[in-house]
Amino acid sequence: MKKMELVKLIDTTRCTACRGCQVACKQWNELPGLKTKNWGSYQNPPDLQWNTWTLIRFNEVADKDNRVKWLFRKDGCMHCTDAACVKVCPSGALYHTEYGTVGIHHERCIGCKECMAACPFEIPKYDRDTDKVYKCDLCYSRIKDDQQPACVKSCPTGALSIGAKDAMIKKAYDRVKKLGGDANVYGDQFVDGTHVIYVLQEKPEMYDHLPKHPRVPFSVVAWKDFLKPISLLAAGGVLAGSFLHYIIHGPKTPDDIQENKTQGGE
Amino acid sequence: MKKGMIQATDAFERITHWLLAISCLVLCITGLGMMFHSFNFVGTMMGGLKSLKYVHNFTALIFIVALYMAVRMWWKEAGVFVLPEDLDWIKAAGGYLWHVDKVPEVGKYNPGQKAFFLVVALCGSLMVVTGLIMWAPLIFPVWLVRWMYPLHALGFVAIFSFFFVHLYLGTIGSPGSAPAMFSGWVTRAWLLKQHPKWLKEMEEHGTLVVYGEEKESIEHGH
Amino acid sequence: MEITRRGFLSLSGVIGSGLVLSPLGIDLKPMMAYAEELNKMNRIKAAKQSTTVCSYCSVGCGLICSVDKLTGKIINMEGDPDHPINEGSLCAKGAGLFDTTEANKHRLKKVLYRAPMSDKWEEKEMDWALKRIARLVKDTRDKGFVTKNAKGELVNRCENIGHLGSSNVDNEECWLMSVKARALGLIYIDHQARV
Amino acid sequence: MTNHYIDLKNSDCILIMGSNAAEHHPIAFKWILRAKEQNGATLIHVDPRYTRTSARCDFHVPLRSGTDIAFLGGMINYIIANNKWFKDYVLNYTNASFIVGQDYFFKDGLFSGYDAKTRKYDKATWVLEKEGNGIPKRDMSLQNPRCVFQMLKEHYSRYTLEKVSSITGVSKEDLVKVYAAYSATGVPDKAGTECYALGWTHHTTGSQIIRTMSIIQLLLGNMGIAGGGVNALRGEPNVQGSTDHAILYNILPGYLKMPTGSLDTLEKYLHKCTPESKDPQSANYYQNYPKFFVSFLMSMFHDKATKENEFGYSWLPKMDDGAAYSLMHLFDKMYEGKIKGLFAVGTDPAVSSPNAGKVRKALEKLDWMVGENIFNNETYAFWKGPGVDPQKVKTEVFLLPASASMEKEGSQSNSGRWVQWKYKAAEAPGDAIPVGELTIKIMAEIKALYAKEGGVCPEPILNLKWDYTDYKGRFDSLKVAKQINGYFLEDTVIEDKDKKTKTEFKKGQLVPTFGNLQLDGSTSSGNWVMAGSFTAEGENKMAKRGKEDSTGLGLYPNWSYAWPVNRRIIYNRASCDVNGNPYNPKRKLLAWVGDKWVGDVPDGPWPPQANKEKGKYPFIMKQDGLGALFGPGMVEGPFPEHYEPLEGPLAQNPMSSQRINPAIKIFNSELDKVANADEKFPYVCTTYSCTEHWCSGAYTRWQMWLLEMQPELYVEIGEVLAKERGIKNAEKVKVSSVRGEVECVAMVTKRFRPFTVEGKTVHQVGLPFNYGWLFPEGGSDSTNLLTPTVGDANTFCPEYKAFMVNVSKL
Repeated sequence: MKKMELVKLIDTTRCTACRGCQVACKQWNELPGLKTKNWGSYQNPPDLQWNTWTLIRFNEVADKDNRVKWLFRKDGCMHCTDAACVKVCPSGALYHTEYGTVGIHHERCIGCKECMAACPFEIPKYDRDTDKVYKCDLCYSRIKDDQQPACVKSCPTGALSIGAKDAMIKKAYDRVKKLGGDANVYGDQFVDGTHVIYVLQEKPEMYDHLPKHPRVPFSVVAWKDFLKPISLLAAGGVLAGSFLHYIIHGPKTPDDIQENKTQGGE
Repeated sequence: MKKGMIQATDAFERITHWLLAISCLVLCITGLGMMFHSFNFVGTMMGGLKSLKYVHNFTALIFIVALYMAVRMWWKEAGVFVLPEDLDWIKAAGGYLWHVDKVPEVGKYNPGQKAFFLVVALCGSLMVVTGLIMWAPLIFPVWLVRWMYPLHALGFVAIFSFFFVHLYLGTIGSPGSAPAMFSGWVTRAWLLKQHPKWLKEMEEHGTLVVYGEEKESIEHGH
Repeated sequence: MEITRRGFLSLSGVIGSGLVLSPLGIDLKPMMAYAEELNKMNRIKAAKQSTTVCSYCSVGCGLICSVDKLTGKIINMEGDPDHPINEGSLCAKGAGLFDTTEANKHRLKKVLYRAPMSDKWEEKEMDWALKRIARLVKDTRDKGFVTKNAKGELVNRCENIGHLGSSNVDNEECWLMSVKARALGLIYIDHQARV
Repeated sequence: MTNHYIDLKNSDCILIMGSNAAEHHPIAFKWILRAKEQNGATLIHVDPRYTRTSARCDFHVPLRSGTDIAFLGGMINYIIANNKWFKDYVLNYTNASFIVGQDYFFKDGLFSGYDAKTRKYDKATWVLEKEGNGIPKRDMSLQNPRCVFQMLKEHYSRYTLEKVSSITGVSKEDLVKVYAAYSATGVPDKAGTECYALGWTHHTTGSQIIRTMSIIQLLLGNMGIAGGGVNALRGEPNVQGSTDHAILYNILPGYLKMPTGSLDTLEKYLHKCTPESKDPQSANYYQNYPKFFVSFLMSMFHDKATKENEFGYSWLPKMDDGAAYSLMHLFDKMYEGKIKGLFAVGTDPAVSSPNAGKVRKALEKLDWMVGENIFNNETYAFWKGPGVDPQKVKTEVFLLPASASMEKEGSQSNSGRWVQWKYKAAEAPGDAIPVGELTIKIMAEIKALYAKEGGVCPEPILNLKWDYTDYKGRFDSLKVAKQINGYFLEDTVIEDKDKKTKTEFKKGQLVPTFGNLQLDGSTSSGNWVMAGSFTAEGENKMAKRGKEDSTGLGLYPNWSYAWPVNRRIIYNRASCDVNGNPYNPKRKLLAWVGDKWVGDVPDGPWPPQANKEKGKYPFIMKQDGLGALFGPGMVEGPFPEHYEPLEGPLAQNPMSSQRINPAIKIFNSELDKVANADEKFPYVCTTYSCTEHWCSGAYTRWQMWLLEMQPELYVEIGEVLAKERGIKNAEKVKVSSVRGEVECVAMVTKRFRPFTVEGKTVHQVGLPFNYGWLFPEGGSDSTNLLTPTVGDANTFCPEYKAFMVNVSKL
């Protein structure tokens, strides 16, 4: 049954980096906190981890007037429509849900880490102990029950919201229009549209770890869309060729044994 | 065993061959199980795709050893083309595809076999390198890792194709060949047909081992 | 319940593989369905819900606790969407309030006692501790009680016992402590209102 | 808070100063941002450091720690000089027109009546003149040079832009930007509000900073209105309640004053504490003080309290006149070896108290300590702390396991005075029981001992009413809540002469409002401000969950209970003009319609003050009924004045020759060292919490989700200073003050920048105070090893926010 496509909007201009979402995600998904150290930043863990599916990134930048700006960005799975991870996943652990989001059947994951290399946003993270890869599934168990994802529910300031795709994209563009300046919408223009979109306060290149032009890697396209069918063709060709050879040309059978004997007797 | 059979391979060669062959086959099958969702059932038979992954990865270790043994053993014999006779053979396609009055005489390995060996050696190495990187992708840069997957697949396509041709020609496509890798003993007739030059060489060097005859010459050969 | 991955994976772990090669043709569907049936959402739906108020800052956000009816343990806490102040939202500390429940392995569960000059805690029974505390309070108070101050004014106070805390207990508890301290005659009374 | 959290959305300009609202009250910030979105409100953050709050405000203005009064004094000057004040409001609702007594003066940083020896003021001259009939003298033209308005104007005319800029390190342009934006709310249809927190209270001048802001709010007509007020965003879940219930040395529950030695009889005490006003238009609600006090004594001693024994007044402990017994005094005495026993309930002073090194030494001198908590902390485990040899510490320590918040039933009061009931979700683990139950059981054991053995002054202990358990012997919070609300102890008839009604109450019924409390011991109330939290029939209003919002202002009158009498915005009658018409018709908090008030629960039923006969002034808790621009309540003067912090970068106060607050207590133990303008400690330091931790971190450091985000102590250093000191980001550094040192991680940031103060460059650094040695390992120790033992002169809130340090590479 095809359900409504959902989009989560992250409005960075409303985010206070309280990190309620980061903890709510762990609380709901029962992910542990791990030992970290202060590495000179509020951002911790320093990157997404198998136990951290959503992370607030902190960026200190100075504008042209040398005024400081502190940018906050909630990082996590973008839930691409043309999702490289789903493309490459050998086991079908990563899949598109009926909401257009990218779900993950952890029990099916074999820990091959292929999705990690494929993802243009470097989202999936591997855990050695369970030999599996983890990432946000946009709280599939919650949205299925008409509940907001844990992060969206926890967000105090309305920086996170979720709803029907068209409505959310419109909301994002309306907001950007109101904000003016460098504000922009990020996410709907590539990989056939992500199911997580941003309203960014600044140009994308001002944010750490945010690709300016994300796309499914060429290697993935080359393999999955090109090499895979070719390989089938090649395999089929070889089989067919061999068969044809057998029936047309026939096997290469040794000549009469007597002849050999003569030779052997030399 | 019939008297007069000729020893084509020794036990070490056969073990190496089969180690390589079986590991390669297992890798192909398990690889397929991961490459195509429609082949995922292969994993189910092994208790889940994860087991399949482990089978694939650890079979690869056997494959690496076998490949190393094979390359070391066969490189001199099968890894070097001898001109011009090999070229002649290739021009005639070894008599496999169209009628050739006189197929150029070949030694222990014909250029087809040499080509197959080279494909196995090179693609095998490619598979080993790409596979190992895929096994531990987190210690390599992402751009590199990303290309390992298509290369691994490409290598698979090549090996798979040659593997099948090899299988065909080693069995029904060329009757009498199979025993060379099972018992190691072949008929003189097969040898004359397939590898006349080698036969001659062995006879000249006195390294020919014939079932039921004295084997004195073997020692000399070494 | 301890917050570990084990808890998280204990259901899917049944299905997970490992190296054990199983016989041909396991049908995974029934087990998947089992895991699905017991997902957190369904456990919460079957749980008893009660409201509480966050125990960090003074905004007073509402939360809903879900309590497993069989074990009596809290299995989930999240914002109360009906609450007019937080409207279901929570900050990092509030969202993590679940980690102050029994799920946190650092919670104190037994009376700990440290004897004079000792270098370690010992576990004690509550009744013993309460009796011992009462004895110490009485002896100290009787020794340090000041009926009249230097000016000769009647002050009826106990100057050698202090009472600190707390702004993190309920009103009813605050009142009891406040009244208890006054009945004992304490004057060194303070709590986090200043700090 | 005079207002409440949701009400922040009704503001047109929000000044966040002394608070980091986005980090410490993230849900409050929800409503702050809503003001911006709904009303186009301007959000201003004035703070020494750029924080997550600054990131979301329209502008951030950094100022040097400890210079808030200078900054705000400049705003008062700006408002008056530029005629931005709200005349109708100032004239009618403040004491601007009152005449200041002839003997009052201010000179070179000192007010009249100062005694340098005791560091105290005699307030005798800080008075307002009265007519012969006892009614205050007024000059409604505000021209009299001795009227409050003119005195105020004169006092703050010294706070020129140049002066303020030089003291605070804020550029003149930035000062004007803030002053102009904020004073634009001095019109009837605009509301400006201020949010503060520990950033203001943690100064030796903390109370006066708040008063300066109150003066601004009165001048702009922002008190008592929706979207206005001076709002303390308090830091603990029930710090409002714990203050209401007076776990403090200086008050009794309901802000009743703690008796002192000189007030040896109940009569003397009540006379001293009950204010009097001759002005018929002043409600002077505290004239009812005696009823509240006697009802409190009745709740303590019940039938043991009689008229004959002054309701047990003599059993209450008395303070010495003029003495204080705060946390700092307690540890000072403990360090002297005079305190033998300590109850430390849900608190961690070994981390959270100023000059923690002294606190830890003091703890070693205890005979015993009783801790009650849900987690262990550095105070309970002080005997095995860094540098302590357990074999030399005699202290007997009991650590009793307590129930967490969701494991017990009871109420909690938020900063907006909403008293919310919460339910018990699960049993506490192991032997843990609620703090209330521990309190009941310990006291019951003590009572039993005194009953059996007798002892010194046993009466208050034996006579204390103490039956707050249920039939299973467990803590019954409802029983306590009802006792706090209060009962009729006899059959009573309440007569309302205005309405000509008579209501009968039976003995044992709950008191439905504090208006019903009696002087003769016929009612009890554990805390008069909470009288009315139940109906007479026993309905618990604190548990109400109604979502009606008839005003549309987010008052939610049917959600929980707000003291007093469910009033959501205090002094709300000031939101209307003297005829009872709302100043801002768009935000109708209250209106006089016909013969009654409609909207929020008004501050009393009386008509608006234009009705000279029955009308009353809006500030009913004030003796004179009006907002106090001239306020003799504070110990250091009726007008706030800028003084430097105890430890600062300047050798002199640019405003006067009084460098520090003349009225603060100076502690003199050998561990109370001070290093002002000392080149060995050249950097201004401030301390604070972080979003991810709470207070001393004694709860949050045990929680891996939170610890993972902020795992260890750090010091924030600006890039300029870091370069000067050769410190790289994430390097380990040592921060030291004259009192102690801590090791931590350097966080080199663009968010800290040097100030130019009195012509010289002053660097400021900052550290969170959420860490201690016990857990996590390697998380470093308490920042309070650095801070001085000194506090606000009125409240003894320690000065955590401004002191001097050095930072060096390890």
